[in-house]
Amino acid sequence: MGISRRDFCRTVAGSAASVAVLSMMPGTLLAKWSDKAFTANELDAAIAAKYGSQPIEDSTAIEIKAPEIAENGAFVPVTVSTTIPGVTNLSIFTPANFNPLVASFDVLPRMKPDVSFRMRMAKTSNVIVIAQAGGKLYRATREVKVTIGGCGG
Amino acid sequence: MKKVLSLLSLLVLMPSGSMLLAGGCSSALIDQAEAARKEAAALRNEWRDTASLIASAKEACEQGQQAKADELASRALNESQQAVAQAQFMEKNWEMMIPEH
Amino acid sequence: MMNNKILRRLMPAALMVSAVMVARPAHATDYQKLVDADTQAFQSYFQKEFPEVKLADFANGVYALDEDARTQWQEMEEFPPYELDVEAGKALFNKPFANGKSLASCFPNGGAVRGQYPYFDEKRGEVVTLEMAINECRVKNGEKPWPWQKGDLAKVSAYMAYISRGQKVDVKVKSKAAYDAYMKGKKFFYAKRGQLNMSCSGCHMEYAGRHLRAEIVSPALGQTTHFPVFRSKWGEIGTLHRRYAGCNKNIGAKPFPAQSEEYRDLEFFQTAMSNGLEYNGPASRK
Amino acid sequence: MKIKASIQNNVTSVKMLIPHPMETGRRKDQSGALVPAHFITEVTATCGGDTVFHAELGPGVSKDPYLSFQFDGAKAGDMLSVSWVDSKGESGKGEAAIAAM
Repeated sequence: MGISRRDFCRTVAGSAASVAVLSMMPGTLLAKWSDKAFTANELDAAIAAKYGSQPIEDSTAIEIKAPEIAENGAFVPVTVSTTIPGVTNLSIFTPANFNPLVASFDVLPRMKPDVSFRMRMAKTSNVIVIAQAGGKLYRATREVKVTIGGCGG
Repeated sequence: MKKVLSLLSLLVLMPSGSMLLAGGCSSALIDQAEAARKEAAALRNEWRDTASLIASAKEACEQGQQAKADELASRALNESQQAVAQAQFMEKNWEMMIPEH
Repeated sequence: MMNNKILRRLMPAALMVSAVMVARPAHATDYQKLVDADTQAFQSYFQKEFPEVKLADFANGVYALDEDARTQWQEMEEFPPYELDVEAGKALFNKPFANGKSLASCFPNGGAVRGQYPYFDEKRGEVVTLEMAINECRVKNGEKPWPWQKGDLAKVSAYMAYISRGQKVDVKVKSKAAYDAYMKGKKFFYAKRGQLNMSCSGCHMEYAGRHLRAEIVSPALGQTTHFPVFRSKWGEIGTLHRRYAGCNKNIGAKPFPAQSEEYRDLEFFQTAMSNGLEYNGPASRK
Repeated sequence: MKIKASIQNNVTSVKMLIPHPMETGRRKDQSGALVPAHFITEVTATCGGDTVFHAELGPGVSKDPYLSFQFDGAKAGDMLSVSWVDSKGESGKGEAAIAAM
């Protein structure tokens, strides 16, 4: 279980580097953030803002790995992967959150459609993943129960 | 939060004499509850809400809500007495609480 | 309810207890032997309760007992959130004080000394914890002590635990004074307190591995090996005594201050009960 | 930030932890005032001149975001660069050499 410090990769996070990045960072990157989708309060509105209104097909080719009962809603580990060919985007939604869109991953040419992260869940709800491939949308759903922490330490 | 806590403890620590001067409030029940709370604290077994119950009782008393003050104070007194009894009982019997398989 | 429980246990326990109390050896008491016997009984309680769990795995807390929770925890441990705290703790450990010294100048072995704490300081006549030693080093060098429950102190403690991983828990009780502190901790652990009339042992021995509402209660064995912990509920790293205070509050008892004699004695006792396990902190918990 | 990148069977696995409060804008501080929203909006990773990862995040991502992904076509020793920007226009950057497994 012990992770040797030697395994940690060298990281550079100097302030000079940050400044350099800020000036290099094209304004378009900031503008590109899907603000309408992220600020939508309803699931359907968030999906429509992200992808436009079009039919969504349920798919078993999307796998959502998430706990049945989350230990804590502040840190719910989620892994999303798919075998749908030509997938270009994977987005994760949860309708019970104030803003249902949680994160959106572009699946770039060299990247595998397989990502993990930790998300917040306000309460027991579904985790909904939409995969975009060849202009079509696919969906998978998984329920995660959220309880409140107390005596588990 | 810290401010609230220190305010509470100030209220609790304030002797009833000065309360009399300050608010013209006196309650034997509150004094009794406070004495019992101190006894529990001396036995290192004060319960969580006793001090705040007493503080609320004093506040109600100051505002002339005698019935409410008495109700809160008797709850605090009851808690403190239970805490004292619990501590005394555990002092003698704690080793019997060791679970066996 | 209190009476029922006592009646159930009164007879055999009372006899055993008085036998121990009465049997005074002619030569000086071997306190370590008394403690070792307690440790053995304590650990065998858990091994009988959970025959499928390896002794060493109790250091992993509730995750030794529950598969679904373990999977989530392992996913957290893939890149545990406390790694940022360990990194910050390392910087703080080596950061010079105003006088040019640093925490590093107070601790041997580069700070990999988790296994030496807590210990009973015979001269001072009290239990010294790692967190206490860290703050005492600061004060000795003219710095202000850090708050006890979280923040910088917890981060340094996390760093020191991290570089000490694998050290064996080996609490020594060599004197009457040390044994007194140990017994105070033991009493604290088993005595019921608070509005709910609950004890550490009532939950973390008798209810370990079972559900308390939606929670699975962690076993007392190994609890002290993995602190400080990044608790999802806190959203940050915190110390063992912060957790003690939280537990006391939960059962309706007024918590003691972090590093109070009560909590240090409790840590001393509880850690002795995990003698032989390995230190594996810091850890992530829910 | 902390980045771990390792390669096995020509697939590079990247895991990162970015220290960031990820304030949702809906949390209240101790005085009851709303803490303004402040969260990472985009994370980009490049390797050998190619963008190999691009994610948009919202406030639903946990504090100190953890992200993990995999990509092809790198070799041990290659540098992986990660940069992020947040809702206040602040940014950060990190680098790691890809380690052989």
